Amino acid sequence: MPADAAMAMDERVKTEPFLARLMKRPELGAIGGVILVTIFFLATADSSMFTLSGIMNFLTPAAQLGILGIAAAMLMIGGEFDLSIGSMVAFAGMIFGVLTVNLGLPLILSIPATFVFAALVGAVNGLIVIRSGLPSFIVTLAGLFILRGASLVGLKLFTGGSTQLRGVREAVEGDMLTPLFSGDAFGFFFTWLADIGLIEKFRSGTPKVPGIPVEILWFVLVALVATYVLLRTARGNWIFAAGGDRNAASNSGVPVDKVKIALFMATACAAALVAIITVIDSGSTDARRGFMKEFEAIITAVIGGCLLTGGYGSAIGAFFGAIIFGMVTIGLTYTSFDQDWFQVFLGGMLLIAVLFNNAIRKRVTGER
Amino acid sequence: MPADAAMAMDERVKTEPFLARLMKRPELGAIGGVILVTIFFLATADSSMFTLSGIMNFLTPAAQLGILGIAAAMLMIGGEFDLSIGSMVAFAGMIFGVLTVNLGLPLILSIPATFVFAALVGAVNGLIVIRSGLPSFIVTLAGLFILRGASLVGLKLFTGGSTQLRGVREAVEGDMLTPLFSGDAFGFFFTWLADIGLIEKFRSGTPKVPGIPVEILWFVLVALVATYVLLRTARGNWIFAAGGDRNAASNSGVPVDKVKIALFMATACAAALVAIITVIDSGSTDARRGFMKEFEAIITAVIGGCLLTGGYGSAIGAFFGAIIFGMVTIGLTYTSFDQDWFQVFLGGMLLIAVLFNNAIRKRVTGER
Amino acid sequence: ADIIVVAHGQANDPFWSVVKNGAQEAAEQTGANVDFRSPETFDMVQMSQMIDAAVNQEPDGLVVSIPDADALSPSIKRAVEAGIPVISMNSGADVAHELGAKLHVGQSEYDAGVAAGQKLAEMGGTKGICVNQEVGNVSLDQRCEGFAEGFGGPVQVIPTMNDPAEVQAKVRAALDSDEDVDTVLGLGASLVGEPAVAAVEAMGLTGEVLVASFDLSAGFLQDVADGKAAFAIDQQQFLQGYLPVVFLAMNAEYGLIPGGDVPSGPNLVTQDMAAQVIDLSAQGIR
Amino acid sequence: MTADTTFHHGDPATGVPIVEMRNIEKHFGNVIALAGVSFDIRPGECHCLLGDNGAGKSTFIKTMSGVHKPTKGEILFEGRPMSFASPRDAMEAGIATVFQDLAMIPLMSVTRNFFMGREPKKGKGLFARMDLGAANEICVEEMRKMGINLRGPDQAVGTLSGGERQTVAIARAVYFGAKVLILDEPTSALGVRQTSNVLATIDRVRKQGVGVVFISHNVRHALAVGDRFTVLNRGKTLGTATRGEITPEALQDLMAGGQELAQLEGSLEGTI
Amino acid sequence: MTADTTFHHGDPATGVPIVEMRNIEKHFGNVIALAGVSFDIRPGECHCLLGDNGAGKSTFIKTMSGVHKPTKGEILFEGRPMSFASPRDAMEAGIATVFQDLAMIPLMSVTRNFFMGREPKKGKGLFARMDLGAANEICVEEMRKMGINLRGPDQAVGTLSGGERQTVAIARAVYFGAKVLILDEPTSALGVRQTSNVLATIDRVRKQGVGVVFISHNVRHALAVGDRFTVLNRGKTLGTATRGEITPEALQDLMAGGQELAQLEGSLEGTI
Ligand SMILES: Nc1ncnc2c1ncn2[C@@H]1O[C@H](COP(=O)(O)OP(=O)(O)OP(=O)(O)O)[C@@H](O)[C@H]1O
Ligand SMILES: Nc1ncnc2c1ncn2[C@@H]1O[C@H](COP(=O)(O)OP(=O)(O)OP(=O)(O)O)[C@@H](O)[C@H]1O
Ligand SMILES: [Mg+2]
Ligand SMILES: [Mg+2]
Repeated sequence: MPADAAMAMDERVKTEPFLARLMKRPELGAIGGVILVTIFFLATADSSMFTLSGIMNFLTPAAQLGILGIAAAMLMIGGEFDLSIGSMVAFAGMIFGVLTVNLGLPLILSIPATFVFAALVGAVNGLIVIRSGLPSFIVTLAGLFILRGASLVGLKLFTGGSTQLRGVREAVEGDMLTPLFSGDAFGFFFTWLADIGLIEKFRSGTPKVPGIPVEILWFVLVALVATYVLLRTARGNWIFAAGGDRNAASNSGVPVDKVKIALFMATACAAALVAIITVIDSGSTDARRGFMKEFEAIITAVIGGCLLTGGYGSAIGAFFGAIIFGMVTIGLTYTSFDQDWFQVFLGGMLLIAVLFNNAIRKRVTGER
Repeated sequence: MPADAAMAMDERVKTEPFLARLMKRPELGAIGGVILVTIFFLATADSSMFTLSGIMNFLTPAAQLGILGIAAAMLMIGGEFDLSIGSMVAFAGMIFGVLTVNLGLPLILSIPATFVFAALVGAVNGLIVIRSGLPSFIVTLAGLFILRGASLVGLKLFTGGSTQLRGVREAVEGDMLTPLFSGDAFGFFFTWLADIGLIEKFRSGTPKVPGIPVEILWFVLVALVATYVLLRTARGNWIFAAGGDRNAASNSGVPVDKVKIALFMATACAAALVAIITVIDSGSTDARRGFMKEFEAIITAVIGGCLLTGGYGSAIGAFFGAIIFGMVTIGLTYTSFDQDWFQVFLGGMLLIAVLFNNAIRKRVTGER
Repeated sequence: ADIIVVAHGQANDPFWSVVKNGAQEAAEQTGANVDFRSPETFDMVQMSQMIDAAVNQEPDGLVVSIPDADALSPSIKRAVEAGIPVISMNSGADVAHELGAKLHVGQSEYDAGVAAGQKLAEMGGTKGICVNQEVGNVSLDQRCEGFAEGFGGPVQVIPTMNDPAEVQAKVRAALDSDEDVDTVLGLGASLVGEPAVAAVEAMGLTGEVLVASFDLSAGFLQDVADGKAAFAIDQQQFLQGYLPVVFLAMNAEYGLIPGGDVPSGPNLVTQDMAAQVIDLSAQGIR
Repeated sequence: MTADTTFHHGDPATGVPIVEMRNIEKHFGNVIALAGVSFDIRPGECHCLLGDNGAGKSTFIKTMSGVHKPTKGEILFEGRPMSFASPRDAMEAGIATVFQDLAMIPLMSVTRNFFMGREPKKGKGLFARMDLGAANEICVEEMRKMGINLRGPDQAVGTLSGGERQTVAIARAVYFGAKVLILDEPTSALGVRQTSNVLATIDRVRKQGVGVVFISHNVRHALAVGDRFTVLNRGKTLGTATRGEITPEALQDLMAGGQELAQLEGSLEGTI
Repeated sequence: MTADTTFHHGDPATGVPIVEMRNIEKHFGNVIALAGVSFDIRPGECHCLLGDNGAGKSTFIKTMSGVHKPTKGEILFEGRPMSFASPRDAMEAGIATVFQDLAMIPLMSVTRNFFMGREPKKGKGLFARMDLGAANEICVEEMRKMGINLRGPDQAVGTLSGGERQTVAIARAVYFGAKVLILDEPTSALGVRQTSNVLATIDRVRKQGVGVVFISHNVRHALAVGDRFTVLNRGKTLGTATRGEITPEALQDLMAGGQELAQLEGSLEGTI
């Protein structure tokens, strides 16, 4: 590109090492965190943590959290919060459970219906935020309580008094779509790998890892799509603009309101996706599902380099943020530290991980 | 003032009704919310809610939350968050409990020591935030986990295995300072009121309300001091400036770093105050004290009109925010609604209260 | 022997810290290496992942609580498939054997609720409230359901958040607004039981309103001993931590294992016994 | 002071006004920013909007470009009554604006700011994506035309100098400009070279039949390119003058709000 | 173009420089904003800092006022080496600055912005509080001196017009100014009347012995008040000229970065 050639000759620009250029991307700090945490656990944890099955094991919660975290990151880049996603997981799980178990709908109907419900709730959140001009924090906080309460009331209503709805696994058994949302993918491949002795087996002879849990595939897919949208499409540009400066964006012709409402809908749908995956996986749903997940999602996004004030961040960063969070929470169970110290460690590791990647970034890019 | 006189003659200014001028203050919206919630409960709740004892009853939790909320509001105006205050309540409670029970110190020593501990932790939070340039959200989140975990470990250590440390009430009995932090104030006055029949008595003859719970007095005191500092002192100006635009404030000569560190210390001390009051009141402390209080405090501040982005808000707003929150959480119990709906109701009332005061403010001040 | 315990309650929950103390005491006595783990909130999805993580380490024995059989069964089955002996404790008596657990140590939350309800009705209670500090936590919800069943009279569930001042205010509010309420059942002694007693006391209703609570705390036991509270429902959860570890250690060393379930409760601690257990409770054993 | 510049000024434009604003009022709460201002802009003319600080110029052009809704008054676009719901509507109708605060996002790159809201696309349907390569090239090229050599199109706007930033906003508006180009103090932060480029650009687009609304505090700049001059004062219009009808001195007096320039007049006249 | 204005220019100031900057370099990551600039300011003189957009003027004065730490180079304050840790330090040493981005908080009132960091107090010890009454009065009065009639001192700065906002920043710096007053394009958004007020103010404080650093793109403004002229270009200094040594035309050429003004020269000369 001629433009680049001209730049290269500018005497006001020092040549910049490749590494420094890389570290300027918000997500790369998070990779540093992943490396640090990995080194820590390699040194302290049971060796089974980094076997294939161990890795799948900590990636599974990371994946569920990550799907929410990436959605939260996009919304945060767009300048808003959604505190209702945790409750949305419970609510969408309840809707999905009732549709499949009580109404006996097949997945091909119940899944789209769940997404529609979720998207509607997201749109309502967005509309209230836009119309009232209130901060999304307070509006979706109301959503947090309302949806959580509604899940409780709904579950009690549909189960005749229990806060737990069971029997989803039986209801979806044999459904064409089930393998898309539950279980492990590429099972045949892993069986074959186990047969030729490349991966470990249990004493009983089944491979220790029966396949890649589908949520991990969803997680990767969501991260890729989100990154593509953010960095390569016009909508992505609008998201950054809407979060960076609402007025400036709107004055430059960005349809800020539409962008924000779409983001709220996407976030709610991400929660619904996690709800569907976990409900099919566990075969049940209860009123506490997704509890506190809204905060974990925000944490994930922030570890991944998003600014709480909006306009800056990345989906890939949230991807790695979720892996850090998943590794730390599950990883401690592989170590011999006393569970009482769990929270001290979790906090300490989070702090060290973010301080570390922050320090690295500053050093490499030469910022003050 | 001559300046005002000149203003009044400017033809570019419409005369502004007194009400409109009032409603421009961020806290006055929150008063609207209080009125709305009061009207709602007057219509739906048992009449005992608004007897003197009923009012004291919902003001007590509101007061404890409010002390935290006002501190959180000041910090938020200064542009930062502290997610560790909930855990700080548990941690400070543990420190205080150990000092009074295990070491047997009198309150005159143990209370200042607890505050010093808390302020130190606050200063560390602040220093890390300032030095690293990381968002306070993520730094104090680590604090949330670390302090919560440390409280558990500490309690188990000092009690020999239990998560509850008791015996505080016995330890502080008779201490000169106890009445400042526990029990009811102006007891003689209320007894006299009861004797002349102005307030209700129990069948046993003691007045139904033995006095004003001291936490309510602390609550009012904290609100007054915070409001004075924010609106009438130079430090208050600095707080608004630091939160409004860090760079601009620093370029104008505001010592932004010092202001922020002082705010973190003040917030931690507010948590310690709540810890001391509740520990003496209940006579014990446990590892779950203050759970989720950081979020309730932030909610309180936001209901009270603080902006999450900093630089705007008021302490009086948080004061009323805490009262709204306290009334709504306790109030439902006085109504005949099904308690399963509690969270739906809580969320709905919060939303309606903020929408309402927002609408009023816009209408009165003529904003678009 | 390496034994891993995965429970659904948190390490800082007074009830579960006693379970953990039991497991640790057993570890010391048998020389086994015990790891006690639990998710940060009542989270069945995360709990199943923690069981998976435990299975990956192929311990010599696994102890789990089963508040949601549907959610946890694949993980537990995977453990059994992997040849790890599993003992369930606290909750899940009904499904333990079906899932392949060797045995169950504990008490059904529901049954304990029924027992408490019957006792309170017997003591003259007619209209009750069940104060639940964690609505949606299935094992706590079951306590209230059992209470309603055993009590017979009308029962209202009062949901609260995790704060003693709020619990106290809510109990007061409930008693204030409905004078017929004469029974309060709390689902946790320190978080609900103690503030409930304080509320009743502040209203001058001590003796007129029955207060009982699940689990023990030194403060609440003192109230029981002083006659301000009716009784505490004790599951002897120390045993739920202690026994499975001992059993699994024996199993690992000698291949020994008891032939049947061990009911650890319910055990109602009333005024006459309360004083004796206060000290044990303060040490985290009861 | 020389008022006659060497720009060619055509005959006064006589066509139908592209935008006509009638008796616009705008109140913010109890503040009256505009108290009835009328104004129109015809194709091919440069209409200067002048006035003291706080006279209401920015508020006025913001109502023209869809940012504010007028409290009272009428807007005609090509003869038809029109009410823009958002700046995007105004843009689509063909009004490009450089706002005084520039409307840029400091954290985003120069290119992304340049094309914000009107990204060049490649690919179709689901695969339509931003053509970043082309965007970068256009952006660097347009900036060069204005006299700024960017270090790189991916530099964040927040790290640009004041003048560089202003140039991005102008280049953007000119690049996308359609029927009306509104410039709110576009040269305030610009250097000598960049200013002359901007004035030349105004001249060029006017010749192409675009109507230009030009706000400035610099009498020389206004006289260099303006065909008509409307002066605002304290939210009201003091009237419109056509080029040649008014002396620079009279214009400067009007711009200062009619108040005498006090004792300074003598010492500074001709230097502002 | 008339270069000789009627301001009185004293003899070239000869005292010890208040601030002397030697070979200042400043890098931002891989961007070299300043590549060795030397500069000094003496009591009672107005030293103009000129240069093209992006030349590094703002970066330079920011290192002078404690916002940036220089990557290399030395700062002497009244002859002693000095390193300001923060703008507050520089302020306390007696350097008052009007930044190009004004350093104001949009959500705060005019008065609170005016006194930000240096609030007037009344009462003592624990009861020391802001004297809001006095503050409001001073603020309105200082603004009036600059030619702005505020509607009210409690209006939020974010709702002021561009020029009103700039005037607040200037009035503030002048009010608190001590030994050195740095003005980064102070008149860019100002009206005719306000500009002449600011230039007169510069003249007034200079006569009081204050050293003034004045950045401008307007040759006329610079020549009207400047005693010495330093021109920056692409992060380097092109040299310093004393008043009278240099013709306005040469200065204008230097300011444009030495590049020829192309074909525009002819058409615009004298109008910028
Ligand atoms: N949102 C608002 N709220 C209240 N007052 C406002 C608002 N916006 C503008 N004003 C007031 O309206 C008046 C006109 O402002 P405007 O920005 O239009 O002036 P201007 O003519 O562009 O001045 P300048 O030349 O300084 O840019 C100002 O006095 C300003 O204080
Ligand atoms: N924080 C920063 N990071 C990277 N580059 C920067 C930063 N600050 C300034 N620059 C670059 O340094 C150069 C000099 O900027 P500066 O603001 O000092 O210019 P200036 O002379 O004040 O120009 P103007 O007259 O337009 O205000 C510019 O090219 C700018 O892009
Ligand atoms: Mg303007
Ligand atoms: Mg500059």
